Amino acid sequence: MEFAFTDEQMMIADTAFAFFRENATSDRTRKAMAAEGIDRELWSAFCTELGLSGVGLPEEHGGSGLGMVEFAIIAEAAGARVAPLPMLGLATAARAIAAGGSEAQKAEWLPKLISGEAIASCERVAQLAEQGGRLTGTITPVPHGALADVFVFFSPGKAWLVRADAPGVTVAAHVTMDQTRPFATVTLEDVLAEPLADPQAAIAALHAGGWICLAAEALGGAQEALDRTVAYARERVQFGRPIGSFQAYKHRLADMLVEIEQARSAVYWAACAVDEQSDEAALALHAAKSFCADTFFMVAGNMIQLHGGIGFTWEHDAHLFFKRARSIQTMLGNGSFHREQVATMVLGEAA
Amino acid sequence: MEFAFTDEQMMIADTAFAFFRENATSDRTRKAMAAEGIDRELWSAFCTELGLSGVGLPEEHGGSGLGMVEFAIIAEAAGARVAPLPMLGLATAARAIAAGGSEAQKAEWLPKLISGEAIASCERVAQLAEQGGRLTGTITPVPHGALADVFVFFSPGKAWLVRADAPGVTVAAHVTMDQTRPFATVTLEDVLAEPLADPQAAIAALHAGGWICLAAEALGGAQEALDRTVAYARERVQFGRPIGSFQAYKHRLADMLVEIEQARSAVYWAACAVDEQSDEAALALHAAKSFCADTFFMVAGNMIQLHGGIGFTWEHDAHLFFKRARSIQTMLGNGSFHREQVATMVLGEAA
Amino acid sequence: MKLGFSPQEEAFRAECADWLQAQMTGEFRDIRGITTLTAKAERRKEWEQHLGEHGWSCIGWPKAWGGRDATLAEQVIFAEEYARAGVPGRVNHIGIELAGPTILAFGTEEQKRRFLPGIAAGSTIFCQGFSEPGAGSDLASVRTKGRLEGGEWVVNGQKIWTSLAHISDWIFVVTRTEDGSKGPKGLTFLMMPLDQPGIEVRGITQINGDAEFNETFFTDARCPADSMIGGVGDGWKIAMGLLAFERGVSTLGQQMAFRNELDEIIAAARANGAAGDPLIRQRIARAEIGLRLMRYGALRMLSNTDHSKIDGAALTYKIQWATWRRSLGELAMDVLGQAGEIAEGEAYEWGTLPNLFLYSRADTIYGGTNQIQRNLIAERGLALPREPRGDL
Amino acid sequence: MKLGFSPQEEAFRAECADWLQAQMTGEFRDIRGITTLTAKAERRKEWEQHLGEHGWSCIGWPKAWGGRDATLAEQVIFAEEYARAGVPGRVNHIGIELAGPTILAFGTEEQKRRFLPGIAAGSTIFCQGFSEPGAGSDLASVRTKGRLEGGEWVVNGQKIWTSLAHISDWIFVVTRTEDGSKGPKGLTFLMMPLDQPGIEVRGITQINGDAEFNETFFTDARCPADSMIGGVGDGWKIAMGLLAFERGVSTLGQQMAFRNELDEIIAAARANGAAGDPLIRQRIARAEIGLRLMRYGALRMLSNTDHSKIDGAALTYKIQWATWRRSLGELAMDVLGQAGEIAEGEAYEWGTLPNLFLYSRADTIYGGTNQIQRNLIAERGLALPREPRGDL
Repeated sequence: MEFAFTDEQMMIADTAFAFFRENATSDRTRKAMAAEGIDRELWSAFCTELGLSGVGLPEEHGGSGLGMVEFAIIAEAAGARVAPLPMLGLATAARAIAAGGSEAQKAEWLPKLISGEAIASCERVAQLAEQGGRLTGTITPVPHGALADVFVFFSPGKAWLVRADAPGVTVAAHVTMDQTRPFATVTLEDVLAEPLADPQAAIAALHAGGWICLAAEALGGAQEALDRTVAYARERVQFGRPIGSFQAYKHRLADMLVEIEQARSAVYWAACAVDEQSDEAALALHAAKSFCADTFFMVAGNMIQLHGGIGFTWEHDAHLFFKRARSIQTMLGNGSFHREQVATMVLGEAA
Repeated sequence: MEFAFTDEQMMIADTAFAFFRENATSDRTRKAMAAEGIDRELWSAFCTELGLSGVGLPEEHGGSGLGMVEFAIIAEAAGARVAPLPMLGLATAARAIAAGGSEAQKAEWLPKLISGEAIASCERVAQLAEQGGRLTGTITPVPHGALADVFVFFSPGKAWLVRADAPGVTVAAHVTMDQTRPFATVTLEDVLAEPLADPQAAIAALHAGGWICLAAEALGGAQEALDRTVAYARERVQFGRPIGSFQAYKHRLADMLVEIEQARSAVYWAACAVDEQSDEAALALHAAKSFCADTFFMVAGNMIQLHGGIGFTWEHDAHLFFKRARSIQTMLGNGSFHREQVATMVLGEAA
Repeated sequence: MKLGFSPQEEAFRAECADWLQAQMTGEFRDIRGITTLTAKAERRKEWEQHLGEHGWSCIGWPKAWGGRDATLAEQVIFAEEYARAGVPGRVNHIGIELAGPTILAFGTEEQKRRFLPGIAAGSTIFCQGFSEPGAGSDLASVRTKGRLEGGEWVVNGQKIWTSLAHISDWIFVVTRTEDGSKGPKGLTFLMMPLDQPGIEVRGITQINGDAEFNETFFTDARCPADSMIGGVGDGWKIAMGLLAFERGVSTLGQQMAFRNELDEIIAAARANGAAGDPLIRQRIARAEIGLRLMRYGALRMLSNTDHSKIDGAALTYKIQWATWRRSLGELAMDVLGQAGEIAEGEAYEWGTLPNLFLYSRADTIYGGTNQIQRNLIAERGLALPREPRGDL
Repeated sequence: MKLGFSPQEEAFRAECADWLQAQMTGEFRDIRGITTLTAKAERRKEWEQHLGEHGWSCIGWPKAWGGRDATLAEQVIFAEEYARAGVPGRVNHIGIELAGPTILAFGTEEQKRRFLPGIAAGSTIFCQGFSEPGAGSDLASVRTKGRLEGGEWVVNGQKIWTSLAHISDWIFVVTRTEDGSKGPKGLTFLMMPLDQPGIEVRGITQINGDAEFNETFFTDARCPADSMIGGVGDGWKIAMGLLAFERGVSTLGQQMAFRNELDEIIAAARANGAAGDPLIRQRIARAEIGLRLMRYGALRMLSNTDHSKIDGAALTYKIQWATWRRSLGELAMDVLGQAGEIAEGEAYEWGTLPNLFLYSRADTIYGGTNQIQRNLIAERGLALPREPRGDL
């Protein structure tokens, strides 16, 4: 029992944080926001030069093994820079294929996803007609939907792999509040879909991966938002004093740290519980997703507030954190959904 | 349209606040708490010397007319001292009799209740067997149940008057968290009950009276709790400074005032809406009860916190406010009940 | 204490409603329902003039200056009907609600004659120049300089958060006119025409993609010597007087805009099923209660005729509405779900509710942050020790 | 990073559980499930001695002094099983968790020999004398005076909030031993026997009707010169070292008591139907999540072997649990409804949940109020400017 990073985990953290700090700059992010919403050059460097895109994916298909703890470290580092990257698809679709795909599906897609040649996206489907292995219906909103080469769609007990270039697939990109992870609507009309061999395993893997990815991004974003606000509080003078010397301001920052420390425990508890296949894993995942999303939203809102006027300008980065925080809150189940799952675990089903 | 006190209302406020400030002292309250939970001498002085017990009750039965605004002023003043008085029975049972009782019931009870000779109590009944004008069942918790001379019990569409000395009535007093308004359990075994002539009118009157009484008490209690905490903040020195000079402490007090000012609007809006039979009255009552109870609880909790160690001793009065606040929160419907009523008004019934 | 309206007042309500609805279904139907302050600026200037022509521009002003000497109740009624008819916010609200009343209270007869008719007629649009970069909420640390030169004031410096400066005609600015003075001393209140070579206005894009606010640069900008309100060095006093008008009847119009926003949330919740969620129901009830209490708080504040005494309701009003509205924005998004994060068109432009969510983050900042408001409440309302200034 | 326990550790868990459960169903079944710190004090002193006899009194201490040199995992396991078995809190927790470790860290060999065996054996019960009336959270303004006289320390003054002083044998006190010194300078850390004519202990009744806390008066109270820990004037340093132990393994035992409280709420909600209320369900889920995060926060803090560095998890722990538990008390009452406001018996004595509600108001005050905690977090954790002391 040792709830601290190993030396290897420390090294991964140092590498990932340094990489994103250097490369995922505000300028590059804003360029991506104004264009398609992904910094493809950054993604390519992450996948090839850094070589961390295979963390948590099987070695026989180009992955580097390791587990969710290591993946969470990377997602935290990317989240700290609100990096416009298709990390979530790697956390959901790629993991679904690895856990529930056929050998052929794994062999075709995992190397491409790990090398960055292909981008994956994943979404739950509400209503979908399935006939003779062909799907018809509309799925929205799909994160990175307009940029994906391959989709994993799922509904309870079922999961399919759909190629973006398959006949009958239409994609409409949306202007999205969080421009660093744009949505699209995907329409399928009699589209050939390949069912995943083990949909249960695939769905469990994409949920664990997705929830941890979002929770870790939220943790990274929240910590960075706090750090930048603390730096501002030390510098900025009002009424003849650094604003960080005003007690109410200090206490607000302290409250942010209190939440972030809990969010940190939540992310690594959940990641570790998944890796160790602990009985607590399900509870930990719901806890991490809901708690970290709330923390990030609270912290990012405070980041705007504590920067004063400059905080709500387009020019300042605060809104990037704020919009990402909002988007994480609703993605893959909102806070009350996840808390209701926890309630069901401790109280039983609602009457 | 003039949302300010008239000169007459100002005079009532001055009289009532001065009376309770002078007479409802901590010493007397603590004596009452250790005994039966009512300061009977104070009640008698309030009813006879002060002569304000008839406010909002019909003149032909010893009342002094006027309306809920004037009653709210008095309840606010009593609440400010957490006075151990059967004010609530006057707000509920007496009003129910006045609005829905027969002429004989009014003539018998109202003069006695207004003069303080008799004490009234009122409670909703959940399960009660009614047979040939006789009631059997258990009602709990009944505020001032062990001290009442007459009860008004009600359930949807029905309301009865029950004499405490009627054969078959048994009362068990409880040690109650808020010792300034103790509960009892009342057991009826084949007890002769007099139905009120117009139960709908009685129930509407006791709800309006009860909710306004509790909301106004809460307002008075909250304002007094704030005032005492502000006084302490100016006096008490820590770290070489008055604690009221610490910004975080100041801001907490400011937040308390923000809520209290809204609570003040709520109480007098509701009272005025009832007096003017406005369409808004129902919404205003639910708003006032829920908002003022929450405000008082928040402020009383802060009163303890901002007094530090002394704040959670028995010796200091903070706990009287805190316990009264808790008790107001649950009495006559808790906050989520009242908000759900408001939601139904604006959104329609829940699915 | 009386909340109801008299039959005469109800008749006035009908008159307002009839006229406003007629405009919004007739000549000005193209501006009905706009919720931002920037859209269709030119048409909205025409609307200002139309209001002026028909005597509805500033009903609370004295009749002599284009108003109607309207009672409080009448002003309440007009504000309610204005919003109920879906009329967009006033692009000249600074002129009508701040500049005009300030000139009425502190200006000379000559200044009244010069400015008030234009404001009342909707032909003189005013904006406000208080904040400066690096000063934010700290009005006393103004650094923009003014000096008298050849019968004119010459101003140099920079203002920020000058809302709607890009469509305004005049700006009032607080300038430091005494060299070496500090804090609230040595400040002077000037009114300057914006259309001159010495003034440059640059838009500031906000987080919602809109640009209501501006930076305004003064480089030897000029105005006549008698464009000063009060005397040299009276700037702080005038500015404080002006800010008091912010808590006036205009709050009621603002509240009616909030009413429309809340109604839109209620409609959305009914439409998409969120109205069945007990958590959402509680939050909508809280929002409804909060809005009602804001109304009655404002009426209490306005009914308090002893304006020499700052009362609690007035002191707490700003933080109350700003915080309420920020929560409303979060509620709106939670009702909409992910649909709220997708724009309708191809530009980064937002419908009423997502825009409310984004824009309301500014509400708790401009006009004195929530932190500044709490200082004011604690120091003025509760007589607690003042927060000391530093000397950096 | 590893959260699971090894087979050896699981075997240790079984050993703890077996022994503790055997005691709580056997000889000590009369104290099982007590949740206050004051009830059945004499029997609980016997329990302390029983723990000592069987080597379970202070398993984290060195073997040489009665401990077991237990690993972190073993201490976690023992704390969990202790609470799971329904064993009441330690009446000598100050001795075991604060006084003992302080003597181990800062005491002389002679002091270790004098005090540690008694603490380990459960025969020397310690309490803590830090706070003073008028000083509250401000330890640096201690006024209780100590002076050396004839080879003894002579102490005069008053301490307050001395938890359990009425059943303790020794008290450690911070005294001002240098005349005219101010703040953290000139303080000395002394250990004094309570049973002497110079010390009087008076109970302070709390809002729950219980009296765990005391005022302790010192009038020429005496202790030997070598009852001082550290040197003359080292009092501040020793006191700060001692407070760091408060964030040690003992937090895990406390958490298990919280677990029992939350479980009781869950059982009550299931029994009375509150478990069907979606609002209550959300709050119970939040409480469950908060408790789990407290556990993993504590494990993170304890796994951080670089104790020279104050980490965020350790700094934020106090406010986190105190605030969580205060909310838990409110949740408990909302689950119980009005039934929670009625005592079971005829005295003003409360069952676990109402008592939690009342007592938890003290959690955010003692041991440094939430306000003080936020100062510490901001100043030590975030390196923000220090709150200035005044000179009153």
